[in-house]
Amino acid sequence: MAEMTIAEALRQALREEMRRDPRVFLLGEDIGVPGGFGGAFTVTLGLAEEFGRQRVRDTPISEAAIAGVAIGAALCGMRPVADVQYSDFLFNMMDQLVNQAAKLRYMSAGALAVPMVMRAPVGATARGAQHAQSPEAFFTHVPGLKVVAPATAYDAKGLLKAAIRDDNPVLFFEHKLLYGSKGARSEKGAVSPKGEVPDEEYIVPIGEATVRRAGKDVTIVASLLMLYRALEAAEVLAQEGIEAEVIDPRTLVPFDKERVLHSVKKTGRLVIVEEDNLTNGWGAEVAAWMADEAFVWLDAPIKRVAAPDVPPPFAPILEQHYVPSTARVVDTVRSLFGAY
Amino acid sequence: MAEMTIAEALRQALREEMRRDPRVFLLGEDIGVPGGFGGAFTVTLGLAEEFGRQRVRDTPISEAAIAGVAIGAALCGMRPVADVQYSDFLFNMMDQLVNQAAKLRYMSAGALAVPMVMRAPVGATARGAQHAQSPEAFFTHVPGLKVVAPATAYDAKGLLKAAIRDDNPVLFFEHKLLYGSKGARSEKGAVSPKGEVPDEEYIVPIGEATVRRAGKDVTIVASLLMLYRALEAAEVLAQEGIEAEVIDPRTLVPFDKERVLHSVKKTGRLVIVEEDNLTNGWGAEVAAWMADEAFVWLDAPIKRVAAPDVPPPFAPILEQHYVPSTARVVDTVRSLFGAY
Amino acid sequence: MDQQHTIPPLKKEALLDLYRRMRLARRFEETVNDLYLQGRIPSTLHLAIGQEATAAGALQCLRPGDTVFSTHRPHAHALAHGVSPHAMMAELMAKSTGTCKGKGGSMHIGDFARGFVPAIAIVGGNVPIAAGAALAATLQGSDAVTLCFFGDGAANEGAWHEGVNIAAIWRLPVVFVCENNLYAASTPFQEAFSIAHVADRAVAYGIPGVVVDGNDVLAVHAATSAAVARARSGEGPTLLECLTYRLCGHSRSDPRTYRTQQEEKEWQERDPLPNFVAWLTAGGHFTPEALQAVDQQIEAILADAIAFAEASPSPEPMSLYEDVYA
Amino acid sequence: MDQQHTIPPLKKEALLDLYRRMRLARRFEETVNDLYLQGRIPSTLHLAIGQEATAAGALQCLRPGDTVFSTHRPHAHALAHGVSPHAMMAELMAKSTGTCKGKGGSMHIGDFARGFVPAIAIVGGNVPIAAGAALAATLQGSDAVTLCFFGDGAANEGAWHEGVNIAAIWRLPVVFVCENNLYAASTPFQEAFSIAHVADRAVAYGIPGVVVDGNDVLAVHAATSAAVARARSGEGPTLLECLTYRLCGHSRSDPRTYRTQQEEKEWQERDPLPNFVAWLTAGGHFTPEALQAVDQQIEAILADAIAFAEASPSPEPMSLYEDVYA
Ligand SMILES: Cc1ncc(C[n+]2csc(CCOP(=O)(O)OP(=O)(O)O)c2C)c(N)n1
Ligand SMILES: Cc1ncc(C[n+]2csc(CCOP(=O)(O)OP(=O)(O)O)c2C)c(N)n1
Ligand SMILES: [Mg+2]
Ligand SMILES: [Mg+2]
Repeated sequence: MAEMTIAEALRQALREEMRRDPRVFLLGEDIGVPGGFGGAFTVTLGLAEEFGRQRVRDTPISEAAIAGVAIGAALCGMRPVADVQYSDFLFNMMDQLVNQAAKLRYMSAGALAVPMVMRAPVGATARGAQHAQSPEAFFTHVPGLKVVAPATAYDAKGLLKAAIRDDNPVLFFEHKLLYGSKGARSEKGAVSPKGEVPDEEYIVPIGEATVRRAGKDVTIVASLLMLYRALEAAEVLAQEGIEAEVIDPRTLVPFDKERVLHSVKKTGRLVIVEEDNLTNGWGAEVAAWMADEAFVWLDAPIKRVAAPDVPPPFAPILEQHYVPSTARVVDTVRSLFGAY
Repeated sequence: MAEMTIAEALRQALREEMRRDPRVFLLGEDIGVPGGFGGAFTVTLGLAEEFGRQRVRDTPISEAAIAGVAIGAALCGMRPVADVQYSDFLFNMMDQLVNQAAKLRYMSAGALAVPMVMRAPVGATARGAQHAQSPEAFFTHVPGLKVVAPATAYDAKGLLKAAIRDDNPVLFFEHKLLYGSKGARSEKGAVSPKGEVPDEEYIVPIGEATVRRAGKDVTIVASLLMLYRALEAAEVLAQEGIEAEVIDPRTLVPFDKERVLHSVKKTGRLVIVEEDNLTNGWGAEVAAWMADEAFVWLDAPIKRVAAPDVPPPFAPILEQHYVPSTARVVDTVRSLFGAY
Repeated sequence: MDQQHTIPPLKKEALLDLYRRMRLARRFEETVNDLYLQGRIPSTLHLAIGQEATAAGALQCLRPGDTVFSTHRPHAHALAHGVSPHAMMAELMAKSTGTCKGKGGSMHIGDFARGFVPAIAIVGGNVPIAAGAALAATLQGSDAVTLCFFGDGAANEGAWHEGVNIAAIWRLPVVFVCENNLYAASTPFQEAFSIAHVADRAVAYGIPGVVVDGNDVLAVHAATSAAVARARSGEGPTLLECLTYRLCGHSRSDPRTYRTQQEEKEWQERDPLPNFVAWLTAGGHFTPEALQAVDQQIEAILADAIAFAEASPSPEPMSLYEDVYA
Repeated sequence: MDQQHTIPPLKKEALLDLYRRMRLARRFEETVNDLYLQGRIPSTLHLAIGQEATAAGALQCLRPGDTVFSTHRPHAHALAHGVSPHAMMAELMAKSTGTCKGKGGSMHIGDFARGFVPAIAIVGGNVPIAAGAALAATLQGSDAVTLCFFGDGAANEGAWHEGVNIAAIWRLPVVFVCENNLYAASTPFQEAFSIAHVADRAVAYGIPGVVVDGNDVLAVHAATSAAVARARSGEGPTLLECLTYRLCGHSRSDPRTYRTQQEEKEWQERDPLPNFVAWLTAGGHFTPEALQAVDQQIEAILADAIAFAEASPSPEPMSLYEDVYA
């Protein structure tokens, strides 16, 4: 067991998989330049030194090519792990992800496989509208993609290894404020949870949610940074006698509906917390499922806590109102226990 | 009053707006070439002849440039109406739409305005996975964009005029099977509703739903092609004594929640029908809202009828199972009246 | 423009093989066009009638293990590469025995086991993917080459630019073959480019750019051979532009009123098939009878392919749910 | 490369103005860097220290009504174009009096009323938008010109390619100014390009490509003047590459360990500011005192800007909800 940050855990996963499987290689902007950053958030630091720049490939600023090259290499037997500096730039490779990576297997009736991983950092960190989005929901709507979003070092490592071994294209979302990146790349307001990571090899299977805190009164579903807000909220609520069950989905596609359903059958109340804009976030889908499948067990309206429907602002004071706070989660849960 | 197809109504809207306002111009692939198609679905046929090729501009196959040029021209006082041949190619201009068009006003605190329209045909017509998507839901998640989806000739004309006059970027979705395109461009299985269009000028305001059929037992929300499936379903259901209220949202952003809420308060049952993949479609958001705001009025689970979570297939026999059918709508509604 | 390497003259069997590939493509497309007009094929078709010399000339240069990327107009490429006409016919007819079990259709024909990637119909979208396939070969220490077709119109897509550049800087073993048929749908080349040739863009990436008569199958073969040899020996990509013309419409019943009958007539005279037949027979390489024997084989294949396709079952409705995830 | 038009030598006031623009940019950025290190400015900063000659030289060629597009590294451009240092300082400090009322931040600085479009930080994303702005001028019958800055790295984005091509085929009045500072973040130019110059790509679009010493403000001015004149007279776009170097890190506390101290030292000697000062004084155009007077004005402006920004209120939380839709 060693305690480490998420950035370290991700780096370890990459290192172990690259040692294990010669098909695994990395590509992206500024990931392997000697003397460089190791990617925007230090995750790939040191890997070019160990594996060489053939397997840790710096690309031009060409997101469509990053995705396209990953797809092509994956088709032909490699296991690329690509890196997009900020998840906002996924939109520059959207055709490759939505029309190609997700659909080639289907169009070819299974003849093609696209075992690639696209790593993408999400979250608002006072950089304005083009460097702050959490675009998971754009991809949960795309059959053929898997979508992963780990919130702890343990999960980050275990899920990244699972993603690399998966035979499908996986969008792997990481949160800027959870990395624990150090030195020049550290971020103000970072949570940077450190976590225990076993020394022996392990995998966290894609598609399994986990209960981060057990409770009987209300179910809160939250991923990435929002998980920590939800857990804080649960502490506050506990003091008021409300026992929240906090579920971290860890994977958004495939989504572990059963786990949430199981919890809601017990609690009768559901609150979903996500960092991105409310309308048509992935939380909408969770709410829609439960409004169908858990209908008879629901004792209260399903609530969502999310960013309002505005682009991410730059000013920290505005950003604090934009990103859902612990207080908003608390208030929303409370509202389910009064008259409504 | 004249009876016309949606393609004709759209053409008339463009013609009238171009006559009225010299700032309006069109751009896109194959929209004005002499002897050409008038766009993939004949909508712009004849307009280059009237307005010249400066105002009906054929572009290279460069979707990012189509969107970018529209944005830049809009910033500088023009009113571009851009055309993407199939809505699947919106993913090739996704950065321009999501990171630029939608956010420039906000980033600049209102200094910039992007009054542009992006017209995009949706719907599955036996062309396989890259020419069949209905990607409205990708855009309902983007604050700063408006999203319009007319299902009749009257609405197509009135909403396109409203969109052109709107000071915001508008995604304007049209359905391939509703155009009523003729001759070489006609489509098998087309519904091609003709409709009465007034001779005098009118506008259909963005953001107003309309009730296409009144009923007291269940509310069905459906747009574009699915509206016709819903109306057919309502006929069948009426014979069984179930009176469905069918609402055509017409605009997906801003969404006329009040109209749906009003109906659900009366019927206590809600079914949403959309052509795209189920997970995280725009129907998820409608369901999520109602699971929150209409909770106390709901007598049954909220149901959605949508394509399954698979890419669009080519074979017509598979496509028929992919695109929601009238029978699926009927069955789903029925299921709300048994025991559940 | 790069000087073309000299290549050994083609053997007789190779010449006949070129003819066979071209003729098969031509007759297959004429046949499916008829079937389409009779309503026996659904959807739409993008035919490559007139462009067969490029397909055949380029693809004869490859060897097993190489990889081919195609476009929305893939029939001639696929047939020239040896994809089964039976499975193609079945795919066009939306049958479960099709190359994509009816899930792909005309625009996604392929046979990956033969190295022909089921075609990608997003214009330009195949280019960075082809670069990735070429990278895989390099990383695997193989000397396999990737060949990627695209049209003139594709060269204005952003993905095209990104893909060609990354192939160039990494010296990847890929040959980019532009079929410049003077139009992108209805849009004439000169409206979309302010340069004379797509191959002029090679300068932007520091790679060789070559222009050949795409209707001269031997010229295409020679230029592609050189580019393939270059790629295989690790010298990197080539941008090869084949000047050709589609003698048919862009898709289904395109009336082609955006171009003049005069222009069509001029190109009709440059139809690669009769011209190659004339060359083959005039040069005394082959007797007319030898070619007719090929023609007859092809007619038999096509008749058989139709029969096979028509007798094949439609996909099971439940197959809709298969092949989404591994 | 195109021959540069001869332009009349600059008047004395214009020379002083160039100096003022460069000096203001330099001192503004040195100042905000200090403030950043003191924690008085949040987020990150992309400084253009060392690149001021390109900003000043290019932008002095414009006139009112023209439009400028900038990048994630916009401070020097904005200041050289006359955007208020007060409003910029306030924006960096996230105040409601900022150029974007605190909503944009460093990467989106601008003043559209002055023709400086609030900057776009998606690399290459501004290029097609600039083409659109130029198209608007054409359609409006104005002779306004659009100038669009971007870095070397941006020239590998698909949007860049599409935007330059459409400007070329439509002969739009736009000047594309590449600030080639030899790096895209940590990535050296020669790793991302297999050509010597970004301007070599002009050939791909049939437009003039020009390379100048971007640290020589007069050379930049001359080349931009020619390109602007060309655009204004309807002859279409130019791709102008200015060779320069950022003497600072890519963003915030970048240790710059991906480049050698030797290289930095060489470029330090080519720092455009002291070199221009030397030229201005050695040529006898100006006394050192005349320049010092400018420097003093600038220090006063900056002190005032800081005071203004610090005294300004933060945005009202409710302003979060404003400016989404018109
Ligand atoms: C990204 C994208 N944009 C537009 C289209 C629609 N489209 C299909 S074929 C075609 C013309 C392609 O021209 P070219 O590349 O020259 O190939 P050709 O059809 O001439 O073989 C267009 C515009 C598409 N499939 N993909
Ligand atoms: C589409 C996109 N990809 C990546 C980035 C992240 N990024 C910001 S600046 C930068 C380097 C840009 O290099 P260059 O264009 O040469 O400009 P410079 O920073 O040297 O001024 C990168 C990769 C971005 N902002 N946008
Ligand atoms: Mg073409
Ligand atoms: Mg640079």
